Amino acid sequence: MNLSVDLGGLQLKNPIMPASGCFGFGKEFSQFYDLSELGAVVIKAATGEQRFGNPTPRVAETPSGMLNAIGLQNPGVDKIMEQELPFLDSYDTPIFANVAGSTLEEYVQVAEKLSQHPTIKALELNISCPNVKEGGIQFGTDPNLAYELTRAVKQVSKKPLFVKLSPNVTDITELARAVEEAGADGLSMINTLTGMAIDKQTRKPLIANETGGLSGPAIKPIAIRMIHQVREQTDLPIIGMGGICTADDVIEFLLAGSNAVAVGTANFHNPLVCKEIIDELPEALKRYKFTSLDELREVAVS
Amino acid sequence: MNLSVDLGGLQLKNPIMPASGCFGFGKEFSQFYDLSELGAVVIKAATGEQRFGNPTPRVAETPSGMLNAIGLQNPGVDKIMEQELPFLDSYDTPIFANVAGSTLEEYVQVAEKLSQHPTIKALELNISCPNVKEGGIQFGTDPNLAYELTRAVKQVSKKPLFVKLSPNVTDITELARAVEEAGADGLSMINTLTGMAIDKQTRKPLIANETGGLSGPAIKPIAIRMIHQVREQTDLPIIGMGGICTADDVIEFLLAGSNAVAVGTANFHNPLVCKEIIDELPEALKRYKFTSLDELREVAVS
Amino acid sequence: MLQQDLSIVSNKVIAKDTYEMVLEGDLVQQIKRPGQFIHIKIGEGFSHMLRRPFSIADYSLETNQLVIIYKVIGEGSKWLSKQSDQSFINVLGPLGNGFEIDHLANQNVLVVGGGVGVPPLYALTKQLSQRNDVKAVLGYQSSDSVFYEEKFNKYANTTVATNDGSYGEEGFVTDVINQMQNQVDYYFACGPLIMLGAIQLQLRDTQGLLSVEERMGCGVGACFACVCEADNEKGYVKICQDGPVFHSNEVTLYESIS
Amino acid sequence: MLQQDLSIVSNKVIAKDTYEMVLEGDLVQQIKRPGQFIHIKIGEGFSHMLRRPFSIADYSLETNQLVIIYKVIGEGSKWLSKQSDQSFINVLGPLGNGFEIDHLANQNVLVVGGGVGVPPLYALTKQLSQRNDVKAVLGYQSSDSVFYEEKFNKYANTTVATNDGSYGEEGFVTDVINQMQNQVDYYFACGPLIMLGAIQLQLRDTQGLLSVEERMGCGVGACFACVCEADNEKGYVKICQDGPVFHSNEVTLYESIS
Ligand SMILES: Cc1cc2nc3c(=O)[nH]c(=O)nc-3n(C[C@H](O)[C@H](O)[C@H](O)COP(=O)(O)OP(=O)(O)OC[C@H]3O[C@@H](n4cnc5c(N)ncnc54)[C@H](O)[C@@H]3O)c2cc1C
Ligand SMILES: Cc1cc2nc3c(=O)[nH]c(=O)nc-3n(C[C@H](O)[C@H](O)[C@H](O)COP(=O)(O)OP(=O)(O)OC[C@H]3O[C@@H](n4cnc5c(N)ncnc54)[C@H](O)[C@@H]3O)c2cc1C
Ligand SMILES: Cc1cc2nc3c(=O)[nH]c(=O)nc-3n(C[C@H](O)[C@H](O)[C@H](O)COP(=O)(O)O)c2cc1C
Ligand SMILES: Cc1cc2nc3c(=O)[nH]c(=O)nc-3n(C[C@H](O)[C@H](O)[C@H](O)COP(=O)(O)O)c2cc1C
Ligand code: FES
Ligand code: FES
Repeated sequence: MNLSVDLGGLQLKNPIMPASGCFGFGKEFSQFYDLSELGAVVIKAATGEQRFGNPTPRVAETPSGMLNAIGLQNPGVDKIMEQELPFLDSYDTPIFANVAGSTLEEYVQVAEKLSQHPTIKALELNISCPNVKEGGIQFGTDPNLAYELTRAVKQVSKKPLFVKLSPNVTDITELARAVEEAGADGLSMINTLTGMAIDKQTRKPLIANETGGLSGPAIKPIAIRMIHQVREQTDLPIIGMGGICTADDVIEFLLAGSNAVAVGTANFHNPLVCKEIIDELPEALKRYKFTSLDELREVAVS
Repeated sequence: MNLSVDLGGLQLKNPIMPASGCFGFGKEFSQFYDLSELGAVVIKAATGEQRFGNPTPRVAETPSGMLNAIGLQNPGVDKIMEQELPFLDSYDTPIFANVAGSTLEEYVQVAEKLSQHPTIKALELNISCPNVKEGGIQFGTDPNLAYELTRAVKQVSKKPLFVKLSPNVTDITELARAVEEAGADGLSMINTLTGMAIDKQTRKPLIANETGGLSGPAIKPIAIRMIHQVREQTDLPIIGMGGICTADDVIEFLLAGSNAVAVGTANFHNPLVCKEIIDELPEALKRYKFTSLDELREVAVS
Repeated sequence: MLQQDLSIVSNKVIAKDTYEMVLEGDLVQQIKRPGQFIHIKIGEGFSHMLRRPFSIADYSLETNQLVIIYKVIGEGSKWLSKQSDQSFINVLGPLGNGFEIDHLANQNVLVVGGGVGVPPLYALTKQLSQRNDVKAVLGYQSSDSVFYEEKFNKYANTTVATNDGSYGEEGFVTDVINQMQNQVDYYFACGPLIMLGAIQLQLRDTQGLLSVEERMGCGVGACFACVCEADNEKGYVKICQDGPVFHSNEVTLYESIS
Repeated sequence: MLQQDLSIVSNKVIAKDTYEMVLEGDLVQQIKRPGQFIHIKIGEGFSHMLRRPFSIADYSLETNQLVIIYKVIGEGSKWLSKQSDQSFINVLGPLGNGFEIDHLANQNVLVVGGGVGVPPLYALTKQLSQRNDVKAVLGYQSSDSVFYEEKFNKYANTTVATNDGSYGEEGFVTDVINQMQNQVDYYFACGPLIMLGAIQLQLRDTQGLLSVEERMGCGVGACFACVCEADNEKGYVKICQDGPVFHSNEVTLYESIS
């Protein structure tokens, strides 16, 4: 079965990609399978300068999910381009860069640099990271800020721009509309929900940063709802994510209105999950009587 | 161990009560244990007139949680007072009434009637039901509407008023502050998060209403975070809820800043859960080296 | 109504994707009549918050055992199918009211079941046959999904139909009923909503009892998940508490399926 | 590095809340040295999204087996303790670099373990003892939590300390080290952060290798969950990938615990 999809002008072999922050820069997972099998790879967030992130512990398990507060640790955009991208260049799959920052200027600077790099085929604008003090989530919860940031980034980049939306909002369609008006070429949704867990032994939050982002199957119903809501308002391509673990989950996300999907937390559960989902997708589609991905997209819930 | 708590002037035997909508009017669960063992009972939402609720299916399981879209089905406030409250009156535990409506007027009318009934010891104002077309969640996501509604209800009721907050908002502290200023005597949090699940076989939402409210352990980290955030801003008593299944969970909610807790979805998993938690709480407190509930509240994460 | 760990006496495949599980425990003593059901806790811990309802297919107060027959559909029934003998599962039940049959004697009774709607009709047929003349029409997908035909045959004149004609009559149970000559005084049906609606319409001049399914929360009448519109004072019934068996003129199913 | 279902050869209590599990499978062939660890999938389905890291306590390329020793702490280790022989668990490993010991010969070596920090030191001690003189100091809560003393005794001059003095010396491993006369050329330590920090400080003039714990996500170096500040070019190390064993002057633990 032909699994290829057109995602905002990019041609992907299949609709499956690892989600930003859950796959590093690909090197570790390349020990498990050939990254060329992936529809795309979204690399870890890049900021203007090197960041050391939050104190540890940074992760905690929760029922059918996990909290993380990595805090955008990364070597900075220049070192990423120098040290990480050459490795990825050897694979036959489009690389999406995830762009983060504390100020509009930093976002713009990072986006400009990455968009000029030949290995990078698209940008994902991370306006929804709940785990840093500045930037991140503010841009993702205020439609005006989101609009301005998206516009500013569009002005310095010709590569397709996916804006990654935060679920920590009263009305996600408002944000989706704002970034669409600002020129976004697509949407990524959802980022994590802000959560917290308390260690009863120490009587302190389990995550040193106190709060962290909730991901995994626990948030899947929220992701499906939000994607469906946004799909009713826009034709922009959507990369859906939030708790995907199986080919069945992928079908559910496509039915909700996603054009492609990203798999995050499940990579920790099973490092082979993306490859296994790609291998199983044709069977799963047949099980639900779909003869093609196109046919599925036509019946997507609306 | 003395488990009694003072909740906004009401004296409870212990901090455990079933959550509204998950315990009906108590009759069914009274077949499993003596309701007098409970700290309190929160009954199902009452509206001005009888409501038939949403089409079925109304519930669906999700990872470590469930969706529901009952749609406030209830016989109406008059019939509830006539047919349901007399039964509860025979138990030695305070009864909280959950007040719902489509309009400010309806809320006020229901609250006024219930607050005059001798069996009702406190009101829980449900401004956060995501499963009805009108009212409910609008009042819960707009601080101005929440303020006005709370004020209006306070004017007709002398019983302690707990306002039940919706987690489907960008900043829950804003709502908490609004209802506190309007005179709320306490807060209940959290209601369900709006979610959706799609049946891959029928290609339609599993819940006939399309979206439903997500509850259960899946949302616990979000509840804990929100209670903690709100606790930092107010001294109002908080009834914490969202995924509580065990005495350990109760301790986590108390550490986050709750004064008492409500148990919802877990009643479906184990109809004896409230009683079992009450029985196990002293042991659990000792395991974490608490000699009393007061001591726990003093170290609550702040 | 109890919540109790019942021990698994046996758990075996009896047709395609279909299992028969025998459970033992004191809860069995509370079963009043055929058509009641049990609500089973799934998995370890709290990853599955909703129990799964299954009809009591057979029971014996002497042996303290009950039987359920279930089809593997999704996560819950898959988990059930992997539980081994001698282990325990947590059961809430017996729930619901089941089939009232005390008033029936010397009648021509028709029992109609479709797929996993067949199980509750087995204990029913056994009991009905003591005082009535029972005909059973059982519908299945195809030959490999047929189960309990011989068991029914002991107590009732049984016709099996399969959708694809690979066994017994070809077609739906309604086709078989269409061709029946005898007069039916009373009928009982359990199966998919669409089948129940069709039979309710087909036999609208006959009295009958229908066992209805709906997704459930509490299973005990507290959550209002499982309501169904009804011709009564309240305007609705709760399937778990007031049912799952209803009189054919109490609930109108063929409307809700059109 | 592989993801593989290993079969459980045995799983038994060896001290209070402490189990020894023997696993068998081809993944064992990839183990390079003591101190590496495996990352174990917990539960059925997707209710537990994070694996649990456990040190390889012993291994044999001949028998294709490895041993882990684990304490029941929370949901994951509790689940592990309930798994029975002949069943399988999903393992990701071997992970990390373990203890480099090829350069050590004819040295006075000290091995210090606390509680569930003891396991990785067992295979280490076995290997070290082939060419060095090994002293082991093992600290436990109290007498009922002591395990593997005799096994260590075969390869090292072993002192056991318990916090409450109910067995061996009373006090912490640092108290025992304080009283030691012999000169130590090189040391190895694994245990709670607070113990490692204390030893790092106490033996700051001696070279050593520390095995460090941190909550983990991926276990393979991709998620940056398990970083620790370090004196190197990057300013940090990833415990899962660069460790879990570090040179004592690479990571500064006693600062992070004060
Ligand atoms: C009163 C009653 C009696 C039943 N008796 C039997 C029986 O004897 N044999 C049998 O095989 N099946 C019976 N069913 C249907 C059975 O409950 C479902 O097949 C089963 O719950 C599916 O669970 P699952 O986890 O495998 O499927 P999933 O699809 O994973 O289940 C997810 C959720 O949907 C619910 N659900 C799915 N299908 C149904 C359904 N058809 N009816 C109600 N809830 C559903 C589940 O209970 C669960 O909450 C009965 C249902 C009811 C209401
Ligand atoms: C490299 C390494 C080697 C280890 N070797 C051993 C060993 O040989 N024997 C042993 O008993 N324990 C060992 N541990 C600790 C062991 O991983 C934890 O005790 C275990 O994960 C607890 O899981 P749980 O589900 O029982 O506890 P829970 O508290 O329910 O676990 C919840 C989450 O916290 C994490 N977590 C809890 N405690 C720790 C901890 N101390 N370190 C890291 N993560 C933790 C879990 O992995 C899980 O993600 C090791 C840890 C690391 C990092
Ligand atoms: C450990 C971890 C790190 C993450 N880092 C990033 C990041 O750097 N940038 C980003 O946009 N999203 C990041 N995310 C969010 C994921 O990309 C994804 O949106 C979210 O986890 C939901 O998908 P999942 O449930 O499949 O994990 C991170 C998530 C996790 C769990
Ligand atoms: C089936 C169902 C019905 C509910 N009905 C109501 C209701 O009538 N009024 C209300 O305020 N909350 C209602 N709730 C929300 C619960 O009271 C509670 O806030 C929420 O479920 C989170 O707690 P839990 O995770 O313990 O279930 C309902 C929840 C469920 C699952
Ligand atoms: S399932 Fe709760 S009322 Fe029927
Ligand atoms: S656990 Fe992911 S980098 Fe170490």
